[in-house]
Amino acid sequence: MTDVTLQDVRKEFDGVVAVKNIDLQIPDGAFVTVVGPSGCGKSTTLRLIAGLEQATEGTIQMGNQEVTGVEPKDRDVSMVFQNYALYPHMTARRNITFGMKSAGDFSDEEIDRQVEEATAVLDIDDLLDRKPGELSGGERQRVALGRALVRDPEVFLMDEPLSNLDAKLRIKMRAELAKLHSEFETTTIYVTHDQTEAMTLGDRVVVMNDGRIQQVDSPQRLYDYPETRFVAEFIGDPAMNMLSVDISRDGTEYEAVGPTFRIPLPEADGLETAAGAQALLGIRPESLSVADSADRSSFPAEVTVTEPLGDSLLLECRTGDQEFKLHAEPRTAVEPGDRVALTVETERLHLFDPQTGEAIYHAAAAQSPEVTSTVDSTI
Amino acid sequence: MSTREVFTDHLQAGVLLLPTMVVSLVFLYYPTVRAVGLSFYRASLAQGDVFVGLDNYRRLATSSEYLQSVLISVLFATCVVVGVMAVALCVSFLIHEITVGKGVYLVAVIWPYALPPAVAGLVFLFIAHPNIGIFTSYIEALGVDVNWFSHGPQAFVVVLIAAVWKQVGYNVIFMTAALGNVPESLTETAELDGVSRTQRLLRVYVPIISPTLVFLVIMNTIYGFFGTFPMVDLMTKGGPAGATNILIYDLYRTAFQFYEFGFASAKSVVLFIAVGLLMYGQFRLSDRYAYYGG
Amino acid sequence: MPTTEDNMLGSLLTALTAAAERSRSAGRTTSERIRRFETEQLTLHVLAATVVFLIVLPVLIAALVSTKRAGIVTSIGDLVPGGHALSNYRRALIGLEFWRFMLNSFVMSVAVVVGKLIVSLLAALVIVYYRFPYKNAVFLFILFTLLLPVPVRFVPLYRLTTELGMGNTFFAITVPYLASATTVFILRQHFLSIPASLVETAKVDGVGPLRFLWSVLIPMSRAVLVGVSVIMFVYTWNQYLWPLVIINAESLQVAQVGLNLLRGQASTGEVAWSMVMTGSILTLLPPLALLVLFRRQLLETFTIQQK
Amino acid sequence: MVHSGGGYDHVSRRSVLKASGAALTVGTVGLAGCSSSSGASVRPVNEDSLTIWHAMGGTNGETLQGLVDQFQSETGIEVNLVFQDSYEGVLTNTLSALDSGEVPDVFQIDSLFAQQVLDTDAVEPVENLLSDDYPVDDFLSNVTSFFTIDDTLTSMPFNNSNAILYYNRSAFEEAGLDPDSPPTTLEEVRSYSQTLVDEGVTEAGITWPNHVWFIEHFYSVDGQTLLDAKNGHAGQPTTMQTDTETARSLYKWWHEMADNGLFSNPGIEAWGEATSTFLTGKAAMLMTSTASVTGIRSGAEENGFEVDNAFYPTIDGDRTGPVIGGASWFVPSGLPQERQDEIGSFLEFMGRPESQITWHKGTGYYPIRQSAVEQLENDGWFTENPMYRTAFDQLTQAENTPATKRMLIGPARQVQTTIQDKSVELFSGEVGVDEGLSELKSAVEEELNRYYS
Repeated sequence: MTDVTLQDVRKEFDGVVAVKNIDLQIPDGAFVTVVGPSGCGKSTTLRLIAGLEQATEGTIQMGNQEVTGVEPKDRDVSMVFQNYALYPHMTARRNITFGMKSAGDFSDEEIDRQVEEATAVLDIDDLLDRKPGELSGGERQRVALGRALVRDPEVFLMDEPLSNLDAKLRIKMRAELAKLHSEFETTTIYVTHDQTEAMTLGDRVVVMNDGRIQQVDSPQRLYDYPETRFVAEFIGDPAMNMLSVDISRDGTEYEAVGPTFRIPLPEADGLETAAGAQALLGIRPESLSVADSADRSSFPAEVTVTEPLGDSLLLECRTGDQEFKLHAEPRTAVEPGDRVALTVETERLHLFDPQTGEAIYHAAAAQSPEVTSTVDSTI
Repeated sequence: MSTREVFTDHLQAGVLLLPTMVVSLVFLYYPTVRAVGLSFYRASLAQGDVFVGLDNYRRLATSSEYLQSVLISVLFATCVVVGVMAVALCVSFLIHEITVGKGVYLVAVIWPYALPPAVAGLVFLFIAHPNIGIFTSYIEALGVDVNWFSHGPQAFVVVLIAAVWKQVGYNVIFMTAALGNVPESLTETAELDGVSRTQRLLRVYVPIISPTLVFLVIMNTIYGFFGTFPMVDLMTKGGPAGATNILIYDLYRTAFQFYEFGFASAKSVVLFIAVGLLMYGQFRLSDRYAYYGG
Repeated sequence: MPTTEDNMLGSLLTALTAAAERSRSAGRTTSERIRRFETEQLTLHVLAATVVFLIVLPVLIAALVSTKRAGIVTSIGDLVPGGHALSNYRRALIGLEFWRFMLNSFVMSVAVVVGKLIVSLLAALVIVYYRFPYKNAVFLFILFTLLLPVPVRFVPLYRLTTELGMGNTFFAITVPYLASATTVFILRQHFLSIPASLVETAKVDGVGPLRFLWSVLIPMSRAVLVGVSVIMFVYTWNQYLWPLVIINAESLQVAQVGLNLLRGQASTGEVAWSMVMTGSILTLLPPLALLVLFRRQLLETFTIQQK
Repeated sequence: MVHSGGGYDHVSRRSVLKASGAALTVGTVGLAGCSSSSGASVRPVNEDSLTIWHAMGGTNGETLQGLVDQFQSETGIEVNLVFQDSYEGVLTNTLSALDSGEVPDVFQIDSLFAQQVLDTDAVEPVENLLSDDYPVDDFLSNVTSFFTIDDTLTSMPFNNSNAILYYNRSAFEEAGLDPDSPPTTLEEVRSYSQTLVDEGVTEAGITWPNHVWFIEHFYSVDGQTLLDAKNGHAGQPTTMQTDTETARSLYKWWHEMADNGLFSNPGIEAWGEATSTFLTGKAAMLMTSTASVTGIRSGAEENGFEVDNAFYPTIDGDRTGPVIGGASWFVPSGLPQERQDEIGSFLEFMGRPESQITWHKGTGYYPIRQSAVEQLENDGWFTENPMYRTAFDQLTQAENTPATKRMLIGPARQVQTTIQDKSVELFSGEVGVDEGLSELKSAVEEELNRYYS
């Protein structure tokens, strides 16, 4: 177990910048998930940590040691791949032991002991003599995990390890991975494009886009205090609604003014600077609801599409030329074309700079956002 | 962003590449360069080399015999390519259309791929022999005077048949594979539309498998130019009257019958340039077709 | 080869089922369609059988002649098999020492196959799994040799080999063949189809390149390696021009050229067509056997080559 | 170049003509400039045994091996007999060996290629290797005259033959022809052939391989040289004698024979095919080497007909004599004296009457020693084997003129190929006789000119 620190790390491939000078500190024993759309640089970052790629600039440290130019095998990391990366011609047992034996750092007894331990945990003792072709997807994933586990590495690196599994199995494995981590407490860096996976697994979630780290935070803070428009829209499904508004000030009263609505903004940091300018108003779908009657914070909208989801009714609405989604109570009697009044939970509003996309205001300003690019090990 | 290029030790890479590089340099590149050098000499065995400048090339340019050889080669290679591919396409389509026992037919048809060209030449020399050939008397009964030891066009045709016979199997291998990859839905659509078998082959399959066909045109051209040497050597020795004197045989004769190494080198150089241009042209062609085939 | 047989049975079964299914589906419409389908198939089978017959015929004749004494067949009636098969093959192999040519060809082919495999595997390993400067140039350097087949360079190659004192030696008919752009290319294509994560796992686990080659790549490339080996064997076995010019000692001569020697001492007028056909059949057998035994791997490999 | 014992006095014709006085120097310089490996030193392929390259396949090879075995057991000198496919094979290998300096001790060169080997200036006249008392005058002069250049025996004749007419007696009888009076002229060959074909006895009248040797025979039998400068024996030839009655008659006849289906063409240099055509009864007459007597006799027996032979047909009745064919033993120069002595004893052994008799009986090639011939006569060999008698008579009855010495030229292979290729065009009628002959003439001139320029 060790901590991992990336300082000003940059990676270019033939002039294309994949990772743009990122800083990241991962504390000992943490489970950090890295999430972002494909091509955002998350896999490259993982591979830089593994040593499969060499950074163009910057340094990587593990523990107190700088590992920037060090061979992967000397970094004491294990990696689990999306497609399991099992050798098809070897039995599960040989797959698990092949790397260890090649490295030559382990005695045979040690290997046997480790295999026994790991396979017991993963419940794959019965599968050891089968080849990957005779295993199901989940079983293969377990064998791949077993291979990573037996080496008892300082850091686990996982590159979308669950993506090839079907939805149900994915949820099951997710829980098992969480359990495994709580058991072994090995520093784990987990790359995924699936925000749910990122949120459910990570102590800390790193959101990346376009080669940059957008935000590093605990899952809930990431949801509640997105620092950029990108994070706000990336985390949460359906995505946060963005409405173009003008911020008007009347004494200490602030309002977000759209063509058809005026929404009061509770006092919090950032409002003062935003006043008088244009902004993007971020409202999560669950912060909107169909009002019984119009009041000061409600505004009219036209329903364009209704999608009954069972536990809620997803409405797509339009006001003026702006569209947005919201979750209504299930069994609400609305039809496309109906006009409704919507109320806003004003405590959950966000404002973003329309140019830079940076957050300028969170209505719920109880806690100040943490410092970017660090993960506090004390939760 | 995954990569296979995980090993970075340049020295190791160099050492591992060394055998290929050394053999390529010594036995492939160096002789080619040497051929160019030698082509400016009058060179033979055991008689000393004399620098003669462009004499050999001048001789090439003015030799009607060489010109004939060029024409014969081009004609021969063209006939080989067309003949082989036409036959192979029919055979492959036939096998493709058969539902039961495909595998057996396939093996029974592709085996000449393994047939040594020298054997093909000797066997054909024997069965098509103008005097003792098994079919000679039957063909002559039809009024054709089988006389290909004296008659140029006949010799050309006989060697051509032998060459086609040997090469069809190789083509069938690729064509059946390509036909097998044509989506079943296309066949079914064509059948529902009432397209006839022949139309289906020409209008549906041929365009789809055209990348394979282009590849085969390249391979067959090379075969037509070089691979048929043993047949020519064993059946006609380039004759009669140069009717089968393809470039490679002409080159062999210049070098190892007449020991005119300098002149032969000039012929090699011309051949090398021709092969280069041909390959270049055909790669361009296949590039164009690559889009078509997807 | 139980696997091959299984496979043949397998494909036969698949074909049968497919046919049955087709006729069932046809039956749903009209029985007339079944009949038409069956007649069509019958016609196709007759055609295919004819094609096979025509393609096999020349070698069939050769095989028949190899069982006869004088070996002159001037009409179809002469094609009755003779009773001299055993004595002909014995005379060719032992009496005329054709076994020696066969052995030379065999040793040459095996040496070239093994040498080429090693050389090409190393080169393909580097080209796919190493990162180093001028890599594309190196690959082009190898690919460019496709433009330099033996026929365009055998004249200077002859001079070079004799100058090296290697004319008329085993060296001359093996080493110049060892670099093979085709083999490197096929192996490269195959390696590229193996998931990158395998080598990445190996790298992270500290598995070295040679161990990766030996324990992972080679076992995973078995079919392709068998396929290219067959291709290389057939190619080498069938070589004619180069051995013809570089080898003149009978003791080193290969089967392709040796065949001509079976025609006898021509100027003394010995006619030995049955010997020539016997030799032809003998020369055909090894590559043919490989083709039949390993056709599955061969076909698989050819599909890679074409890309 | 190390010349042993100062006995080296042969200088090639080319050298003489190029630099009359300093011929040896020219030769040496020429070789030294040849290639890096040559000229340094000459060493045998194998230090421990004599290496002999030859082109005798089949039963002839076995007979040769028998002789060599005998030589080994008599002298204790190890001999490594290496068969090299064909005369062309031996030639290629020899030239390349002389180039590299690693040489066989003895090599068998087709008489056609003799000059090409001499032109390397790297061979030792065998006369220098034979002991002084070796009875050189016992050789048949008709044979040795070809191999003697500037009064020096350059190579040791060994397997020599000429071409002769074989005919199918049974077919002759069936066609109503007298088997005891075979055709002697082209005209007779034609009329016999016509009868044979008309009677439906055979498909064609006559066959022979398209090899320059037969053209050489037609010329020499008619007393003509093929090339000027006495077929190359008196300097560098410059042209082919095509503007002659001999040439015109020959090709006119040949074309008519082919045109009327009387001549069966077995192909270029197709010795085996020609014999096979004859033995299978496709043609009733065959022209081929006298060395084929044994094979043809047994072949005829197998195919159930009676065979006989007769002199090579003349163009018009006048007969000078055949040219000799076959090969001789050459020896590289520059080998150590001890080695040369061993080679000398090998050559002497091969030339002695007993060996010659064994060789003749085993193969059909001429015995080249007068005493061997006498021995055979006394044993009644020729009476028992009249076909050998005919072959031998054809040789001994020949006049010894420039015409009966076959051509001796450097570009022999080129000229040979040119003549053979052009002959096909001529007899198949692709080109008219006069036109074809003049094309042939200029093509040969071009080859000669290029080589000697």
